[in-house]
Amino acid sequence: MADPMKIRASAKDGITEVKVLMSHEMETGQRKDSSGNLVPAHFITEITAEHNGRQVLAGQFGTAISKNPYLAFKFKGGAKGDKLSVSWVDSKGDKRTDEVQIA
Amino acid sequence: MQPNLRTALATAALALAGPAFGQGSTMDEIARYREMLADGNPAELLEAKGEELWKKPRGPKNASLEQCDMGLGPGKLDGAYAQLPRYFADTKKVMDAESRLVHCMVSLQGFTEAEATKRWFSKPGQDSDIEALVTYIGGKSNGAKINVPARHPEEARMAKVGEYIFYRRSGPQDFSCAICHGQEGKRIRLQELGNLTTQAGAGTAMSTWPSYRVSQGAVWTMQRRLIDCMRQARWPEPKYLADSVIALEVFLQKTASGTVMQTPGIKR
Amino acid sequence: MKNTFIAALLALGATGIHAADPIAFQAEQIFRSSFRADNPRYWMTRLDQDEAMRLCSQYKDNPPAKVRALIEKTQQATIRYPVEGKLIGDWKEGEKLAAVGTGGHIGFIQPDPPGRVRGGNCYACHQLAKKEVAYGTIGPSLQHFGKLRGNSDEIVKYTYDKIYNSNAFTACTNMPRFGLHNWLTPEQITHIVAFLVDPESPVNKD
Amino acid sequence: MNNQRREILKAGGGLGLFGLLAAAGLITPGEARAEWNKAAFDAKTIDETLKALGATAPANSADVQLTAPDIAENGAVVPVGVVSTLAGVEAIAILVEKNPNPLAASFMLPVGTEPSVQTRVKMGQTSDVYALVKAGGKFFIAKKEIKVTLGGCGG
Repeated sequence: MADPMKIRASAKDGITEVKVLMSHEMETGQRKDSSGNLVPAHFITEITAEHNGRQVLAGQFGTAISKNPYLAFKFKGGAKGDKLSVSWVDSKGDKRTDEVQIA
Repeated sequence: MQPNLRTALATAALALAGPAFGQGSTMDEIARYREMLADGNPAELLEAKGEELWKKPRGPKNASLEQCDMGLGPGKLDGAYAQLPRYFADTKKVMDAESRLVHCMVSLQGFTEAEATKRWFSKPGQDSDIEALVTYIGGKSNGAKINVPARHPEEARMAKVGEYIFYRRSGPQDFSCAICHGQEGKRIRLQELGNLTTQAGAGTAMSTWPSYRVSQGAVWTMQRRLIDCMRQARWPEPKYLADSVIALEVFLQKTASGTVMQTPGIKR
Repeated sequence: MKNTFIAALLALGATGIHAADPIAFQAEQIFRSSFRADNPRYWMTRLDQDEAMRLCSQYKDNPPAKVRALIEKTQQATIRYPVEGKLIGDWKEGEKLAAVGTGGHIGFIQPDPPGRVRGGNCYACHQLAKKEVAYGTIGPSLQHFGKLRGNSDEIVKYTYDKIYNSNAFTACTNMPRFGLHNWLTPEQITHIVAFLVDPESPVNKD
Repeated sequence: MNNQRREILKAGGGLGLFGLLAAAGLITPGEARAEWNKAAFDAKTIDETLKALGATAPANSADVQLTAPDIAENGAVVPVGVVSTLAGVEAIAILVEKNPNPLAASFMLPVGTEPSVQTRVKMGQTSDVYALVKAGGKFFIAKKEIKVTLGGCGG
């Protein structure tokens, strides 16, 4: 199973800032292993974020996003203690959802 | 590490480096690159995983590592990394963080040494428990001062052995540690090289490991760092936890003593 | 040659480090014993030191004047030239060699993949062509090398010799002895010489 | 709400069914297998990518900013951010011209989400990097060259 994300969400002056680190190899499909065989592509394709159940971001990734992806964004609203969840799906169908309270 | 502190360090390094390199804008942009990476260090993912591994009962004895003595007493982890390597009376050896961790995995959890060290570094798609644990253990010294006075005769001996190895030249490029890390204000390509023979230089280097290396997509421990230096010198690799590597660590930590730990770092 | 060298060293009292220094003796043993027993023999030969390496290590790269002079003299005698005798090659080939930092890596963790090119890695330590901003400063800037020094026979020979065996001029310098170790062939060295002295090379033109 | 929903549907035109449905509140993440914009991510040139994103003739705009260092110390991790002062930003995409597939990421921004995203991309070599923004139904673009440098002891 995929390792947990690290999510930081903080509200200030009516804006919530979200910073996410995801644990993922983000294999491009172009790297060769030590025996010279191509390693198949394996990468996060979709990422979504919800604030109290309302979607605040929907993103799609290609293989060019760096290993252990980082994503930061901001949305209007959000208060300390509100729920903020982030979900991703990868090219093999693996998924991960993590939730934090806005600080 | 706190982003603002990281930025301040990068700026300070730049201020020092600028005139000597006469290439302000390039180094400015490199500093900006590093500043943008500082907030959101993927090593934090590993730090969290390391904490879980530390506390989880594992191995044939189904025990956690919480009673591991990293030098300050069983279970006392805060500031322990900053005071390693040190002499341990129970093993009668000078041990670094990694050799002590492996000792605990063997003695407390019942792993064989071979099992414990089988995956001492990660590869793409193959995580390393040791990397995660060392990142966690290192993080528990964040803010502590490096303190390796090497007063015990065995520690003092290892510091001298480390110094000898630091200056030892061989191989098809005539390398030693000192040729890159024995002078002030130099860089290799665009990477500043610390003068590891001074407190400031050794301090800057030693205080930021374990560190996430963006070029490798992995956290590197100090063992990995030093073993790879030898690979880059085009020598064969010393074995994991070899005394020569621990000796170099004692020499460098002794020189760096007094520097505040800022770990995990993030580097090229 | 070697015998004269050792005799001279004995006269200077510069040899016998291991006997004289117990820490050095122990350190050498600890260092040597830290490698896997199944390492191929040719890997392990990379840990062997010639007299110059041993002396440079002993004196932390700052040998006394007499030892320095001796090292420089013996190293000068090692320099070999290309069969045709031409010391200026193709600067375009030299430009490639100057940028390549790979090659020669051994071991079990990250050895070079088969066919990995071996270069001079000049940019790791030197500024050369203006367009390459990622240059190191361990060695002096060589930008406009030929423009500043010309390309007389003396300069060309000095440049070739310095790359072939840097210790012939400065004992215990940080610069590798590229020719002595066969890291670069004499022909490859002539290409780097061309990169440095040819007026058309970006080292001099830009 | 209806207007807003229509805007989101329009913005989602190049962004795949999953994003579109999720944005419209018809599905929640994890419920449905995502539909990823394969045509856009598989495209090999900037023009093909723009076409696959439905972004015909984007206008160069000073109101779109790409925040990134001029020089990257390593190409495996290059920090790139996009911010815009345009009103009604619906979508943002990041493209790296000289990568095998230029499209690195695309984001759909529901109403209330600020036009500001940061991520990190891989770059095989020095290249122009593009920030594409969709606002008020129109496309705007900005570019910046990022130099990728070789480092350290050489491999």
